[in-house]
Amino acid sequence: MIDLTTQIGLKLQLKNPVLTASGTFGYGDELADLIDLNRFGGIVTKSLTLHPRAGNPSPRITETTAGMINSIGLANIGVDAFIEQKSELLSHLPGKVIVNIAGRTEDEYADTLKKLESQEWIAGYEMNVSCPNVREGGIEFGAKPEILNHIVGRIRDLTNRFLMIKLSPNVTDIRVLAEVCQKRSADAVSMINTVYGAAIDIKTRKPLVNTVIGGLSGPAIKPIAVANIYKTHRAVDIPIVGIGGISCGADVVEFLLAGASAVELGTVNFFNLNAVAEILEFLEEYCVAQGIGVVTELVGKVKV
Amino acid sequence: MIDLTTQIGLKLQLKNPVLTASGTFGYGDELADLIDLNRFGGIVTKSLTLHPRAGNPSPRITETTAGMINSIGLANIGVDAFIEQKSELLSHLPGKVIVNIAGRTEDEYADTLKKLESQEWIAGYEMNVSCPNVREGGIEFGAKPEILNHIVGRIRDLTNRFLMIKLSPNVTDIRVLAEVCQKRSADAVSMINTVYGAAIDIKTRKPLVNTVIGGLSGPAIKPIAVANIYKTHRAVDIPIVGIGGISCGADVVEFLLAGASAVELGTVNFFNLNAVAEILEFLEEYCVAQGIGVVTELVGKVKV
Amino acid sequence: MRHLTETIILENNAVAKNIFRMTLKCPEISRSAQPGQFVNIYFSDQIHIFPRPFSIAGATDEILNLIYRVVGVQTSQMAGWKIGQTVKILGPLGNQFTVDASVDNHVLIGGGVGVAPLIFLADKILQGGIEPQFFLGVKNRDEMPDGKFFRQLQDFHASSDDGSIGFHGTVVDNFLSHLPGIKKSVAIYACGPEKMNAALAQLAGERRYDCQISFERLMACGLGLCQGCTVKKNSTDAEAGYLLVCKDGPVFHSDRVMFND
Amino acid sequence: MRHLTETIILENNAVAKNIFRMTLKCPEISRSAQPGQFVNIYFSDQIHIFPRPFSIAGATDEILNLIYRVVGVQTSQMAGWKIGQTVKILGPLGNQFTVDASVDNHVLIGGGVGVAPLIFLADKILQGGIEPQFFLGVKNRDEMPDGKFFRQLQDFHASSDDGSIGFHGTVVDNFLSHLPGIKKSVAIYACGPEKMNAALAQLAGERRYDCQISFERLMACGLGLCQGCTVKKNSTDAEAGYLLVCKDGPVFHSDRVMFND
Ligand SMILES: Cc1cc2nc3c(=O)[nH]c(=O)nc-3n(C[C@H](O)[C@H](O)[C@H](O)COP(=O)(O)OP(=O)(O)OC[C@H]3O[C@@H](n4cnc5c(N)ncnc54)[C@H](O)[C@@H]3O)c2cc1C
Ligand SMILES: Cc1cc2nc3c(=O)[nH]c(=O)nc-3n(C[C@H](O)[C@H](O)[C@H](O)COP(=O)(O)OP(=O)(O)OC[C@H]3O[C@@H](n4cnc5c(N)ncnc54)[C@H](O)[C@@H]3O)c2cc1C
Ligand SMILES: Cc1cc2nc3c(=O)[nH]c(=O)nc-3n(C[C@H](O)[C@H](O)[C@H](O)COP(=O)(O)O)c2cc1C
Ligand SMILES: Cc1cc2nc3c(=O)[nH]c(=O)nc-3n(C[C@H](O)[C@H](O)[C@H](O)COP(=O)(O)O)c2cc1C
Ligand code: FES
Ligand code: FES
Repeated sequence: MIDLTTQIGLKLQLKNPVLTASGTFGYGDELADLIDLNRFGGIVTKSLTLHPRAGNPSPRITETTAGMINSIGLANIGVDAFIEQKSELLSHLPGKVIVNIAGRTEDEYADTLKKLESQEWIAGYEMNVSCPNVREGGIEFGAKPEILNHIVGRIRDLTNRFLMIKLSPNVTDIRVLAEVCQKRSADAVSMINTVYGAAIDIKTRKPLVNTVIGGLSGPAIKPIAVANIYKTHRAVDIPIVGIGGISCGADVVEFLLAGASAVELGTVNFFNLNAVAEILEFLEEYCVAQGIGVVTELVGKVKV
Repeated sequence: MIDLTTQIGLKLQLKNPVLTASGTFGYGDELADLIDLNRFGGIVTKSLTLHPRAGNPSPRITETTAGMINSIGLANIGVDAFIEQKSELLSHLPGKVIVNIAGRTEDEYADTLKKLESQEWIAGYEMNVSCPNVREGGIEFGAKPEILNHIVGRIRDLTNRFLMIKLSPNVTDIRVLAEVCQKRSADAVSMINTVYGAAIDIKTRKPLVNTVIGGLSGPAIKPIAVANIYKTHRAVDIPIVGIGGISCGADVVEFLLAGASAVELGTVNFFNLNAVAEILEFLEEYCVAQGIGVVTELVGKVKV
Repeated sequence: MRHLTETIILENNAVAKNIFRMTLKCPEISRSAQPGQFVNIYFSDQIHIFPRPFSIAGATDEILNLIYRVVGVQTSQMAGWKIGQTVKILGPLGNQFTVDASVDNHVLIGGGVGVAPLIFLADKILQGGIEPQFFLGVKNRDEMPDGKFFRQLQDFHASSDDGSIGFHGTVVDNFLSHLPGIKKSVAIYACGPEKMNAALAQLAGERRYDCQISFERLMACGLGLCQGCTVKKNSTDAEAGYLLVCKDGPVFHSDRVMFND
Repeated sequence: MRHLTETIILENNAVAKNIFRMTLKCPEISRSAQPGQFVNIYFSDQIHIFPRPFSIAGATDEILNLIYRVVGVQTSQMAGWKIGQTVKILGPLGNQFTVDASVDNHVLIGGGVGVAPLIFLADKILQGGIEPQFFLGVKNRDEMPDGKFFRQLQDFHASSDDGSIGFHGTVVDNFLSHLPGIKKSVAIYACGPEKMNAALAQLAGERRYDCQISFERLMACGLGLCQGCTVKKNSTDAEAGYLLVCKDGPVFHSDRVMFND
């Protein structure tokens, strides 16, 4: 038996390094009848905001070569409804639940977090400062070091729980932003959020997502994720949770070798509901074949 | 008959909007026996530097999902050998020849350009300030507005020919850099160069390109190119030459609608030598079907 | 109860020009399937990553029928699938048509391949001892599915845009032309192109018919995970919000949603 | 003259475990092909975009032979291709082995599927009235191609890593064991795994044999466009530069290049 236990910083221990990615798994309750949620090391919820958000008009998604573009616009039920409706199921999962928060203003992030602090079952937070398809908030908090510095500091002061900042690849140097998170005592960074992408229907000449530019995800962006993780792993000491284009166990190993301590599964949830089971099986086999007893031994072990 | 003539700024007229992308078509002479070079509106050469460059060690390329990563490191024969060996063939092409230049220092760009100025058959230059896989030079000139401002100004003063600056998508806001090019009287910008990407062999744990991080190209990055072109087209008045992931005629139309005045074919040259012929045929058919007589009517005509 | 299973193809034949019927052996899904619900078909294809949704066109004990039109990459692939091959499918997904037995006239209105869920619904209504009225509009004769699908229907009315089969005109016009003969209460069940749906919704609004429409949207997941398949709620409130076609639908009462949002 | 053409498969059979021979009708390429040259096979696949290079294992008038091992996605696909199917190929590409008739002993040394170009070369040498010496090493008996390929060779020596067929040991050891019997001048023509190539290069260096080795590199274009398929020039100069396997090679004299760069 391979030990898949994964420690992310001091505050978060997972039974395995595979989490769900925000916005691709609902609030974690959507598939309870179809797949065994307990397989996941943890569930990351859809981004929550202080008030419910309707999100963007149609069309919100389009398929691209080996990927998709989305422009959901952070549609969500709001933090109150989340606590009211989802606590029951989520608090009983053996895996950890990470709540992803977003907001239009710093205050909104703070107020959302304060409400969540009342819920003991929440293992930690992922702060989305990198959503590419909302007018206000979204990536504007995550692209400028000064702004990021301020908001992370403020949120850090409000909670002792695990706090992870989700970064965007749509910047000149993601390391600078990861360093800010480290300096402000974030427990981890997660990366990457979606990449700016657009597609146009040549028959109608209309953009295929309502905001023209949306977020590209799926297998197509995997090399971009690996590059960002590798770079950041050499620049900061806090752990990295890797996201972007993972579709199988080999991809997860690649992310760990590049420097991720754990991973999140996003778009793959749409096209392969068995992904988590297949990935865990592959991890076991790979570790056995490579003579490794503890999966964390792989982290950052690319040979350069 | 559809009119495919394309004017890029004041100084460059092409018989059609399809060029080759630098580094994916040799110096233009490699395929003279296999495909009719005259089909292209123009040929953009491999990046030339003042002195020959050996380039990076193996491995230099790897295949990724719907794309590839390269880390060639600007291997090239140098500007003198280029003039000596390639003038004969290239000066006789009916399509225009754009020479792509690169360098480690501003002086190197300038000196390379000065040598090329002696060659009357050269229609213009593409300045590569966005190569992701060289230590010095490369993207460092293209990521910071101040630095770009200086080098474009300097090169602009050295030539009256068509001058186009090739920009990187690996920046927080490509528009800022395009605006600099416009201010410095560049005739056009071309985008995108490759996207930072990495891949690791999970068996050997070695990176699949020598520099670990290389440049991602091919169909996978097409939505990233379209997003950058769309954004930039709304921000500047100088024309944009679109590059990134084009594999067929429909892709070219998508680029034109997003705001590109012409396009360059890159990675597709590796897997479909008939691409240019197929694209020109598609453009004709599309224009006929849409009742358009002049291809330039499509530029920027996405309906938002 | 939803199931993700590997099913076996029992039949896969053209039933009209570019329209195929696929019969699958899949008891897990067929036994609980209801008219209006759909299934996801999964492909082993990393280029086109979304599963494709198809309405259930019939479910009898172990067997599930789909009727699909070849429109793009995956449906072209499907048309080439052979008997005995396995297919990965998930279902039944989404909500269903609800039939109020106290209504006098049950009118099923289909446009093109929108006929699929209505064939299943007609079966169910017939089983309940009620004779539905069925209007089907197609572009032309070539696109009219094999008559055997409608054999049990007493009250079947075809139309075509070019008049090559049945009534010459849209399916809505055909329905309108029959309206004078239709007495008492009417419930409409429809599935077809957006334009047809919008026209029916307006008609139903004016005449206060109960009208249920099955929607289509591009879907990434079909499961309520991605929030991609929205239809706008009908409301004067600009911030009204959206419903998900895959989860809240695909069947909506026409007065609850907006058309051409 | 290089040609890009659609060819037709005449045969495509297993000749050993996981090793297949494909016979293509393609006069444009076969008529000018020389031993050492290769062809690109193109796939209609947007996921794995590179064409795949294969040595020409034989060319007679209209017919081209390839011998390939199934190692990954595209070769697995190829193994399933049927007679009569068309294949898009480009060739002949690259340089060739050069045979100096004044040399006394022509020694062909192949490792595994590296046998492919050497079979073609052996044909040519035989045609020139010279009897080559042929050493072929495989992992085990299962991977030894059908004996018919070597029937015309008088001087054929098999070896296997596990001793299940022929000499027990590497192909280089097998060659070494024959060296005492080999008199006068020697020219080596080799194709196999990097390790074998490196060992031969060293041997050839020590004994001053002329040694030509066919290289493999991952290729994006096969045409000298991408500069991806480099092998380092053998030089004390650190900045020595690279050669392209697809254009300057695939055949290099062993003293001109570095191994394990
Ligand atoms: C709930 C639901 C039930 C459906 N039931 C049926 C059915 O019973 N029979 C049937 O033939 N079709 C049905 N469809 C539509 C079917 O899903 C699409 O035709 C199919 O996904 C197209 O796949 P493709 O790869 O062949 O086409 P693509 O190559 O992906 O696209 C071809 C064209 O079809 C459009 N398209 C693609 N996917 C969808 C989609 N999900 N909804 C609407 N348009 C789409 C594209 O925009 C494009 O214009 C249903 C759709 C939904 C949402
Ligand atoms: C000039 C030349 C001639 C060749 N001749 C033959 C031949 O006659 N018979 C034969 O069986 N093979 C030959 N090869 C190797 C052949 O090209 C690869 O085995 C093939 O491309 C693998 O494709 P795949 O999609 O099945 O494997 P993939 O799924 O792409 O990869 C499987 C494994 O093969 C390796 N590989 C992939 N492509 C190459 C490559 N171009 N060179 C080396 N390793 C590669 C990968 O790194 C990976 O480890 C030749 C290669 C070159 C460069
Ligand atoms: C439909 C969709 C919705 C998403 N919503 C969110 C979100 O609400 N919050 C967030 O932080 N990331 C969101 N993301 C980004 C993903 O969590 C993930 O970072 C990204 O998709 C890259 O991973 P992938 O390629 O595995 O999907 C969303 C992605 C998709 C595809
Ligand atoms: C192998 C390779 C070599 C390249 N070399 C250069 C180069 O020398 N100079 C340059 O400006 N761009 C270079 N590029 C970038 C391409 O010109 C192009 O911008 C990029 O590949 C995106 O387009 P594509 O997806 O169509 O390939 C290179 C790309 C590849 C794949
Ligand atoms: S298709 Fe994903 S929520 Fe409906
Ligand atoms: S494979 Fe492209 S240069 Fe050799």
